[in-house]
Formats: sequence, structure tokens, C-alpha cells
Amino acid sequence: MEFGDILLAVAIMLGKSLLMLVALLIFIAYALYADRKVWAAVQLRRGPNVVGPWGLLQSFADLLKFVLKEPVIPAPANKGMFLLAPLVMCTLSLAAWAVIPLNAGWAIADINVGILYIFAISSLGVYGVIMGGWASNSKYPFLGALRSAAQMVSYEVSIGFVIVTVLMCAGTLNLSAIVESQNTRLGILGWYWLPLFPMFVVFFISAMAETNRPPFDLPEAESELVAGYMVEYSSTPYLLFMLGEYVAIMTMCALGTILFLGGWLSPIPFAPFTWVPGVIWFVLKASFLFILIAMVKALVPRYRYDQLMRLGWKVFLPLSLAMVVIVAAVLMATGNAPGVR
Amino acid sequence: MFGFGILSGLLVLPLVGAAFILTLRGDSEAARSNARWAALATTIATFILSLVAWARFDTATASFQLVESHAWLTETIRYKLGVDGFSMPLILLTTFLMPFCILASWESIGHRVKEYFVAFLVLETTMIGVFCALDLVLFYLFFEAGLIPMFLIIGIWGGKRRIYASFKFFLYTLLGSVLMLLAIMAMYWQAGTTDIPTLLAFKFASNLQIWLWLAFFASFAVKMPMWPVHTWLPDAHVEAPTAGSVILAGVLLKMGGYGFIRVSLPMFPEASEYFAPLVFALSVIAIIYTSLVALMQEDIKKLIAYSSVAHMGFVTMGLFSMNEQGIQGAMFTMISHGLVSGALFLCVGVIYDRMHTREIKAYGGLVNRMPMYAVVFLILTMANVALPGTSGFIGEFLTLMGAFRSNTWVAFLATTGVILSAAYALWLYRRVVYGELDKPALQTITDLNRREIITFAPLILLIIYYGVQPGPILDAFAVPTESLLNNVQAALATVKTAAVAAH
Amino acid sequence: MNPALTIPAFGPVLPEILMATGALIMVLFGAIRGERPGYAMNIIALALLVVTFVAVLMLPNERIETMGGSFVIDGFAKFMKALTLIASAGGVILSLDYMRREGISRFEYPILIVLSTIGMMMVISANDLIALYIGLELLSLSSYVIAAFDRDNVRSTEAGLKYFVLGSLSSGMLLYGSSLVYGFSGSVSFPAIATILQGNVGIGAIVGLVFVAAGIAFKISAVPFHMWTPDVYEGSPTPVTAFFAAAPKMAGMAMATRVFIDAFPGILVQWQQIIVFISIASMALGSFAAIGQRNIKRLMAYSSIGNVGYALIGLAAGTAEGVQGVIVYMAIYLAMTLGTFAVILGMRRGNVMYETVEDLSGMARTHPVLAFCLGMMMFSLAGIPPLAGFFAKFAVFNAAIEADLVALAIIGVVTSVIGAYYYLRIVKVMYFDEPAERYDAMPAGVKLVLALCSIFVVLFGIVPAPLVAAARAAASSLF
Amino acid sequence: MVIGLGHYLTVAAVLFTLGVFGIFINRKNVIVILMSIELILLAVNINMVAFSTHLNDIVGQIFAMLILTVAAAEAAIGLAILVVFFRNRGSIAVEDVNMMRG
Amino acid sequence: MTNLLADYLPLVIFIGVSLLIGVALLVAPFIVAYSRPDQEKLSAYECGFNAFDDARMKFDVRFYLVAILFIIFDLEVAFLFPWAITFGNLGWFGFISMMIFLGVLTIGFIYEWKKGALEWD
Repeated sequence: MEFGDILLAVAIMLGKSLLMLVALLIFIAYALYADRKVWAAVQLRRGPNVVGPWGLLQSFADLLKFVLKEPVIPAPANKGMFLLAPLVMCTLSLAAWAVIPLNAGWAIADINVGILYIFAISSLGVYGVIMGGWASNSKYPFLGALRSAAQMVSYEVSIGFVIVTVLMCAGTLNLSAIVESQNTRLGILGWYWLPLFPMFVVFFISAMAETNRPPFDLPEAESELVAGYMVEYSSTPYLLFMLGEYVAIMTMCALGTILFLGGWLSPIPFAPFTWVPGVIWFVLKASFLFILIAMVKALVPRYRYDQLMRLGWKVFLPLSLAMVVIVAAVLMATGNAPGVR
Repeated sequence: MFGFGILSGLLVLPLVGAAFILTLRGDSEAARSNARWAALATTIATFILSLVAWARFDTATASFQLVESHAWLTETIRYKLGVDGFSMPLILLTTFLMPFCILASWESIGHRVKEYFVAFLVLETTMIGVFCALDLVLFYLFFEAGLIPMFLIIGIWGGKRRIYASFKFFLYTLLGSVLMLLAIMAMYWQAGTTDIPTLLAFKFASNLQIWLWLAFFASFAVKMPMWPVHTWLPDAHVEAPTAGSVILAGVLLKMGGYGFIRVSLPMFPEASEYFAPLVFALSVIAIIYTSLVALMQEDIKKLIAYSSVAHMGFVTMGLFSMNEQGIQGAMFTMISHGLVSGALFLCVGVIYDRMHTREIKAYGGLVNRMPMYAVVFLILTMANVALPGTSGFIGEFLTLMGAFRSNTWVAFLATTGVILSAAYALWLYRRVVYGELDKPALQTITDLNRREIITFAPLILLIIYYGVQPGPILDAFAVPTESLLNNVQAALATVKTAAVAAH
Repeated sequence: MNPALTIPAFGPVLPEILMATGALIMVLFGAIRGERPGYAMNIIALALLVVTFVAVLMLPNERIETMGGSFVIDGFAKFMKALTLIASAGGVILSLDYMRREGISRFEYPILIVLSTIGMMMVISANDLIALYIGLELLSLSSYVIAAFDRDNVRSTEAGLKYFVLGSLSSGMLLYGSSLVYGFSGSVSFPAIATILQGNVGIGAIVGLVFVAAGIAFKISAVPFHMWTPDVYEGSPTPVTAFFAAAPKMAGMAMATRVFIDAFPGILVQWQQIIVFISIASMALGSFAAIGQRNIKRLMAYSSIGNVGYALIGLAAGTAEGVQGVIVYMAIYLAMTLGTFAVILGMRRGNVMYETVEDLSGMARTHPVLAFCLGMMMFSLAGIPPLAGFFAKFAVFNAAIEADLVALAIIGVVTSVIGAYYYLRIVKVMYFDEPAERYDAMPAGVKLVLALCSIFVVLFGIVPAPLVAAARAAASSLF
Repeated sequence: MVIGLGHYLTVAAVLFTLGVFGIFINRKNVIVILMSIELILLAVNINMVAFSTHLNDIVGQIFAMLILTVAAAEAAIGLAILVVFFRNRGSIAVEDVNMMRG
Repeated sequence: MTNLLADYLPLVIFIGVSLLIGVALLVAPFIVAYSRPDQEKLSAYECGFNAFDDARMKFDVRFYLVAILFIIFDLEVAFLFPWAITFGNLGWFGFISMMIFLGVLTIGFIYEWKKGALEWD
């Protein structure tokens, strides 16, 4: 390959990445807005409604506000690590999106171990939390970081098992292929949410816990620990944490879509629905999941920490482990087990 | 029964006695007395059994007799026992001395009596084992095993510096003999067997012989002991209890000499010839130097110990003169020295038990209160000096004759040792027995009691008997000596012919 | 069906499977039963060890590879496994009373012993680097925990920590070596490595070999990788020390033998130098460093270092006789070390354990039988005939002489004389010194172990042939 | 520049050396030792995977996988022991791991 | 090699771009925002009190337990991943093997449960 060709290819990749990220961030800006609106609606409030028409520009105003805020780095903090933590958190969350296929072939990097990549990179998010809590050199962030980390890793195990059950059905680690494996004539009924319904539920709840979403937002519970590991943060470092969190939530929604809801596939497998571009379906499904999460935040009271840990270790873990065995056994017995034959 | 013979019986009998003593309960006076009697009975029974063996022994042949052989460690390393003219007298010496040791310890050992006799009986087994083993590994096993009981005897029932002495004894002899162990392994590697009769016929390569000889020499020289590795002996003797000294001087030292006869000379004839000058030199130094040292001693036991070293010098000298007189003389000296030095230590034990000191200065004029003791001591001193008419004379005379035939200068120098030995022995006698009885502590000293007389009588009789009638002992090893020398000469001749042929 | 995944023969692995199943059942049983006093778990563990022992004895004698060639049994493996199981059983028996009286009797202890025994058995039978590593780690990880088992005792935990740090380092070195060996030979399987590495091999494989040797030396506590031993031996609870001195040594020597003889026979010249060096250094250090020790457990640590040096003489020979020597040596060492620790465990008055050499003083009068047994152990360790230790040394030195390693043998005997000094010192303290107070009566289990070991050590000389012949048969299965 | 086997091996060797030195030179904190151990295992894994690719043989990667697992178990046990040690000694400074000497 | 590059170069570029965005956001306020730190602002937050005691304090050992549990089970998952997509290929033997593996871990899990490692209070 010529050097020029390589340069061109790299430029194209750059462009695609930029496009993807900008789209994602804008989408998240509105997801945030939606989140607040849903919450407000449940509480019979109006929610953000001042900036722009119906408050549509609220998120951008927030961004501006954060950028113009005074960045305070506490004196006892470990400065390098203090600033690195949010960067790690945010970058890692964003990075997960490199492998998410929005449509057939619409992934920045359609690698063959995509699910592994997501699993790995989302695990790394814990580092951001721990670093932030540690670097602040203050008690509340430290405790908050610990609790947050413990919670994140606890639910990660269940998510792992859930993913394994899907993988056993799909027989591949490639995200696009997982979506394609759900492409049957049954449409919405052929997606994995139906046969693996318990796992879908576990996934959904674990996803919230994993991303510290209410009702599992113990680490940042305002009343208890102020804002968890982020107590000492202000300005854009704080923004990066929040951004990272929301990106992680979106990642989980996307992942749920891919694993259980057939990704970009149309729920009804014939025209005219198949004419609708896949990306629309994808966004719709992800948004659906997000709205669900937003509703849960508004509707379900917060868990106590011990309840939360018990749920993760004593309910979800055995349940998902058992499901792995059952699914494997069923697949073996029916001769549907994956593998190169 | 099971093919085990009389020699196995000799080995097992003391062990049975030891086991019996171990089963005695309690530490009452009765139990102690039982232990003493049991030990005495065992040793006497062993002695009788050895006499039976002696009766069955045929002095007319050089081959091994009363042989028994069983598979043991491997098929080639066997439990093989047997005796010939060299070992039989030494076995008799051992079993003969043991009852006296027990008697000598009758009252002088007051604490831990049972253990004491057990240790002695075990020691007897190992000593007999050394002399009748016909497998080198078995030989080594008994050779070394004796260290354990002896270590305990010196260490537990010894004198003030007993711990130092016991460690020195143990480590010195161990260091010497482990090299022998390696040599045994090397022989096994070369010959594929450790069977002594087979090895006697095996020809080792010349350069290998040198190394093997040196390794064995390291062990035997320490055990003998030869100058300059003799330093453990005075310490061990001084600190050991009387019976321990008797056994040490009487039997344990003979193992080295026996080893030379059994292994070094016949198996490594070339090396023996090569190193003979070295041995001569060391022997002469031992005879003269240790005699001089003996002159300077203030401690009776130490003096006798050094005299033992000197006598062992005669033994090695005789052995390596490699002629009939020399070897027979060496053998005879060993037997005689076994009796004489054993008796001498018993003698020292007698006054030590009364006075609890071995300082020459503490005594003097004993003849006044202990006439009988003076007589006994006189006879033994004479025997030690090798006065004609005692057994000591025959041995020393023969070795000197052998040495003379081999190397005049050696004989000449060794003879000065005889004079020196007369000097220190008689001077010792003068200082201890003659003179005025002016030490207040000695005023109440008593003469020999009945037990002591019973102990000394047979020894003295034997010493004098063999002094005038050495035939029975000399006959025992005459034939094997001849056969040994023949083999050695034959081996040396082959080498020389080969060397000549090579030129 | 993938041909690589045909079902392997499970017969040869049966002892391990039995042990593993048993261990799992014990975990379950213990977890459900909870923390209750009593010996139940120990008894189960013992029964398990016995059953496995029988299973090992019933294995066939010929060489069988299974599990895709990563697991092998032969006469050698069988013999060493039997030894290991005996050692582990000894470790359990010795701990019965101790753990209860120290108040650290928890059901995990026998389980951990069983687990580490499985590791040992795997190590003995490992036929490739992966199986070796996994087995070794199972062994080590359980051992670390056992060392720190008295978790409220700072010395025990420190022992565990030291053992862990240095043990992990050694695993790391072993692994690094394994990776190089794998890279430069292209295989992890011992037979394959043996065929590829012949004669003059590249520097990479040699470096790998050196690192593997270092890792193994660490595990068997050979100089210069011995520094953890004294501390761990001193700090660990005494029955644990007994276990460490016995069982892992068996497995470690078996591992060393298997790795060097099975995987690197083609480059014997290269590794022989390493082993000779390690052996000499171990013997020398074991002899000299022990002299100044007051703590008897620490002294035994140095003693074990020295003993490993002697056993390595046999390995250095690299011949069937040498391996036979190693086996005989380890078998006898097992009896000596268990017996010695049995006596050490008997040194207790009330709630205090005594551990210094001086505390033995005059034992010959207060406890004549105990003193006699320990005295015999010491003489045996010093290699004095007719005790068993002599035959052990005889076996290895003989092999060295036959392999023309005379210098090694000479250094060996000289150090053994030096070593005899400190063994004698213990005898001296017991027999020559004034008696101290009596110790409490020995628990029955400890008595049993002591009795068996003493009988073995004292009377071995009478019928040595069965063990020697069995060792020969076992050794010949490697060649 | 083509990155070949040699480069991987060099990196691994450097990491390995760093790990070993980290254990022996480090005089501060036991945690650092634990990290050094992980570093060593990491170096080994780099070796394994590099060789595996080079030899076109999957075994090396399987080995690496197992090493990862065991490394995790090792770290867990190491930390557990460290915790009990800390509870008894009140410190995890290397110089305080000194109850037994000699 | 080129294949690998084609697969993973976009990934690297994507991560680079996200990093860039993060850095840009992070740096922005330091350039544009008003900044006047004082001692009170820079002290650690402690509900209005002055901070007492070091913040690097001992914490509950259960966090550490959770970490260990996580390691164990996450590794289990790591082993399950490759198996899950090929176990049909491995046949019943592969299936049973993995079930034994899971069984062993389950026993460990039961042990932890019974030992109270999963209790938070």
C-alpha cells in the first residue's frame, strides 16, 4: 500500500470516528434532557424548559456553564491523578463505542472479539472511579469510590454470565454477527430477549447497577455521601465523570439492544418495515431502553447498600450461573450448540 | 536355622542382653544390680560363644571360615560374615575384655546404669561386627556404628571435659571414615561388588589404588591413631570412664590395624608399597615423639594414652614392613596391647575410684598401703615396656625385626622408642607407687578388693602366658599372613613384569 | 467431533480425581457443618489420604500418558506419590492435637493439606510445562495459606507473607524459564522438548533452563534460593513446619527429577553443572549455617536445606542409580524429618511450646524414650550407620561416584561431617546436660508417628532391600 | 521498522528484570512487591504470546490464559495474607517484616 | 499483520479521538474560566468541619473480599467466553468438563456464602 493511501485511510477513519463521537455526544445531550423530563413528568414537574424551545438546549447550556466554572483542585490531592481520573473514565466510556454496530457494517471497528472488547473496556471504568476517590485525598470520595467500585465489580460478574448465555446462542464474539444470528423470520419473537427473558431482566438491572444508576446510585447518593467519589470535583473534571457515566449508560442500552433486541433489525421482518434504515431501529430500541432506565430512576426507591450487594451476589450470580448451565444443556440436548462443524 | 550361624549369634547376643536391660523398669538399686548382672552374664555368654567359634576354627587354612551370607542391601551388597586367622583372635580379644569392662564399671558407674550397660553391649556388637564382616559396606557399617555408643559413653559418664572429648572423638573418626566410605563406593563401582573375598582377588588400577589407599588410610590412621591425627585419643582416654578407656585402647584402636591388614595391604599392594615409606616415617615419629610427650604428662591416663599411640606406631611399622615377622609382630602387638593397655587403664581406674583424681602428683608411696596393687601395676608396667617374659616383648621384638629387614634406619629409630617407653613407664611407676606416702588424702587408701583381684588375675596370667608361650596366637595368623604376603608379592611382581615389558 | 477431544483415559488420574472429589466434598461438608470442634474433618482427610494411597498403589507400573500427554504415570510417579501421601498424612496426624490446643483448629486446615497434596501429585505426574505449573501453584498457594494458618500470630503471618513473596517470585522465574524453553524448543511437552533440545542448543534455551532450575531450586529450598526456608519454618505452626519439611520436599525433588531427566536429557552436561553447584552450595550452607542456630525449627530448616543438597547429588549424577538414590534419600529423609518434628511437637508444658535447642536439655533423663528416638533421628541425619540416614547417603554418594562426580561426593561427605556437629549438639544437650522440667505427655497421634518413624530409622538397616529394590524399579521407569 | 520476536522478548526481559529488582531493591512497601510479582507474570505472558505467534502454535496462548488465572488467585491469596499480617503487625513496610532473623 | 492492522487501527484512532475530546474538555476551563483559589476552597471537603485525621484510612476488609470474589468469578467468565462459542464443537466431553469446572466454582461459592463472605452486615 502506498503511503498516501494509508494517510487517506487514516483520514477517513478519523472522520468517521469524529462523526460517531459527535453524534453520540449530541444524542447523549438529549438523552440527558429526556432523563430529566421523564423524572420531572413522573413527579408532576415540568423539568428543564427555559433554555431554548421547551428547554431543548438545556444540556448545551450546562456544558457551557461547566466550562466556565472555576476548576478547583484540592490542596491535599494528588494533582496528576486527580485530573487523570475523569479523563480515564470519560475516554474509556467513549472508547467502547468503537465496536458498536449501528447498522449492518456500521461499526468503526468491526473486530471479531467485539463483545470481549466492550466487556474489557467497561471493566476498566472502575479504575477511573478508584483513581478519582484516591487522588482526592479526602474521606468521602475515598469511601464513595470504594463502594462504587465494589458495586460495579459485583454486577459485572452477572453481566458476564448473561453475555455468556447470549454467546452460547449466537456462537460468535462479533457484535454484528450476534445481531445477524437473531435475524430470523420470527422478527421480534426471534430475538434473544424472549428465550433468555430472565437473563434480559438480569442484564437490565445489572446494567443500572453497573453504571451506578438509580436505584443503585449508592455511591453518589446525594443525601448520604454527597456525590461519592466526585465530591472534590468541579468544572469540567466533574463534567467528564458525569459524561462518562451517561456514555456508559448508553453503552449498556446499546449492548442490550444488540444482545437481546436484535440490534438494527426490524421487529417485523417484512416490507415496509425492512425499508426503514437499521440505524433508526437501533436508535429507537436503545432509546426505549434508556427511557425504561429513566422511568426506573423516577419510580423505584433507592436500595440500601447491603440489599444491593445481596441482590448481586446472592440472587443474580447464582441465577445467571444456573442459566448458563441450563442454556448450555438445552443447546447441547437439542443439537443447537454453536461451533464449527 | 535360616542359615544364620555362630557369628550372627555373636552379633545378636549382646543386643539381646541390651534389649533385656532396656526392659528393666525403674531406677532402684535392685534394677541397677539386675542390669549389672545381666550385662555380665551377657558378656560372659558371648565370650563362651566366641570360644565355641574358636574351637570350630581351623588355623591351618587362610580362607574364611564360619561364613554366612544373605542378600541384604542389594544382591551384590550382602550380609556376609566370616573369620580368618586375622580376625578370630581380635574377636576373642573383644569378647574376653568385655566382662572385665563390666566388672570395672560395677561400682564406678553410679548414675544411668542401665543406659551405660546397654551402650556397652551395643558397642560390643559393633566391634565384633567389624572383625567378622566380609562385605565392605557391612564393615563400614559396624566400623561407624561404634561411634554412637562410644560417643555416649564418653559424653555421659566421662570426666570434666567429656563433651569436648566426645565431640572430638566423634568428628575426627567420622571425618576419617567418610572418605573410606567414598573409597568403598569407588571399589564397588570398579569391581561391581563389595564382597571382601572377591575384592581380595580383584586388581585395581595403579593410580586408582593410590587414591583408594589414601582414603582408607585417612580412616584407619585416625582410628589407629597415627601421628599427627592422634590428638583425639588422649582427650578421649582421659575423659572416658575406665571401662570406656579399656575398650578404646583394647579394641577400638585395633580396628585401624585390622583394616590395614584386611583392606589396604591385600587389596592395594602397589599403593601400600608406594606409601610404605610414608607410613614408616609417621610410625617412627609416632613412636619417638609421643613417647617424649608421654614423658611430660601429669595425668596418668594421658600418659598411658600417649604410650598407646607409640605402640600403635610399632603396629603400623610392622604392617608396612610387609614381611612375615613384621605382620605377625603387628598382629601380636595388637593383641598384647589390647590386654596390657586394657589392664593398665583398669589399674588407673582402681585408684581413680578411690581418689577421684588422675594427677600423678596426687599420688606417691602407694606401695605402703597397697602392696598387691603395686605388684599388679609393676607387672603391667613391665609388659608395657615390653620386658621379655611379657606378651609385649614378643610383639615389639617381631615388629622391630620385620622393620629391620625392610629398613634398617626405621628399626634403629624405633628402637630408641623402646628405651623412651621404658623411661616414661618406669618413671610413672616411681612417682605413683614408690616414695613416701606423705599425701594426707592417701592415708586411708585401701588395697585391691576381691572383685578387682578377680578382674586382674586372668589378665595378668594371660599377659605372662603369652609372653612365654606366644605360639597359640602366632599360629592363628601364620597361615593367613603367608597367604597375604604371597598375594602381595605376586601382585607386585606382575606390576613389575608389566613395567619391564613396557620398556 | 474434534479428534483432540477424544475422552482421555481416567484410570491413571484416578488417585487425583479421588483426592479432588474428596476435597470438594470436604469443603461442602465443612461449609454446611460450620465451625464445630472435633476431629471429623481431619479424620475424613486421613481416610481420603489412605484411600488415595491405596489407589496409587494399585496403579499399573508401566509408563502411561494421558490427558493429551500432559499427565504421565510410571513407577517413579507411583513411588513418589506414595511418599507424598505418607508425608501429608503425617502432617495431618501431627496437627490433630496441636491445632486444638492452640485454638486454631479450623476445618480448612485438612482441606488445604489435601489440596496441596493434589498439587504435589500433579507436579509429580506432570508431563508438560503447563501441568507442572498448575500443579505447582496449587501446591504453593495452599502452602502459603497453611503457613499463615495461625492468623492471629504475627510470626505465622509473617512466615506466610515471606513464603508467599518468595514463592511467587520463584513461580515467576520458573514461568519465565518455561516461556523461554517453550519458545526455543517449540513445545511444552517434556518428551517433545527432550527430542528437540539435544547437544549444543542455543543460549535462549539454556537461559530458560537456568530459570527453570532456579524456580525449582526455590521450591525445594536449595541454595542460593533458600532464604525463605528458615523464616518460614520458624514462623509457621510446628505441625505445618513438619508438613513443609516433608511433603513438598518429596514433590519438589520428584519434580526436579522429572523435569531434568525427562525434559532435558539431551543437555545433561549443561544442567549437571547447575545441579552440582546448587548441591554443593546447599550442603555447605546447610552444614555451616545450622551450627549457630538456637531455635530447633530453624535448625531443622537448615538441615532440610542440607538434605536437599544431598538428595540433589543423586540428581546431578543423572543416571538411573542417581534417581534411585534420590528416591531412597527422600524416603528416608521423610521418616527422619517427621520423627524429629514429632519430638519437637512433644516439647510442650501447659500452653507453651518450647522451641530452642536448650529446651531439650537433659531429656534423656526426663523422657528417655523420646530422647532416644530424637537421638537416633539426629545420628541418622548425620548419616551414621546402621541408621537409615546412612543408607540414604550411601545411595546418593554411590551414584555420584559411579557418575564420576568424585569431587562432589568428597565435598558431600566433608559437609556431612560438619553437619554431624550440630546434630551431635542436640544429642549432647539431651544426653549430657542437666535435665530441665518434664514436658507434658505426648498426644497419641504424635506418639504413633514418632514410633513408626523411629522403628523405620533404627531398624531400616536390617532389611533395607525392599525399599532399595522398589526405588530401583521406580528409577528405572524414567530411563 | 518491523517489530519482531526479538523486540517482544526484550520488552519482556526488561519487565521481568524490573519485577525482580522491584522485589529485592524495594525497601518500602509490601504492596510494591505484589505489584512486582504481577509484573513478572506479565513479562512471562508477553513472552508466551510472542512465542505463540512466532511459532504459530496456540499452546502458548493457552498457557498465558492459565497464567492469568493463577496470577489472579495468587494475588488474592497474597493480599489475604498481607491483610492478616497487617492486622497483627500494624504495618506493611518491608522493614517491619522482621520478626524472624538469623 | 495487515489484517490485524485493518481491524484494530480504527479502534486506536477512535480511542485517540475520544481522548482528544476528553482532554479538550478537561483543559478548557483552565484556559477560559475564572480562577482564584484560596485556602478554604482548596481544603478537603468534610461537611464543613476542618479535616481531621488522614484520609488514607483503613477501610472495611469486605471491600477487599468483594474484589477477590470478583477476580475469581470474572476469570470464570473469561474461561467461559471461548468455550461458549465453540462448545458444540467440543461435544459432550467438553460440555461435561465445563460443567465440572463450574461445579467446582459453585462449591467454592457455597463455601463463601456459608462462611459469610457475602454478608454485608
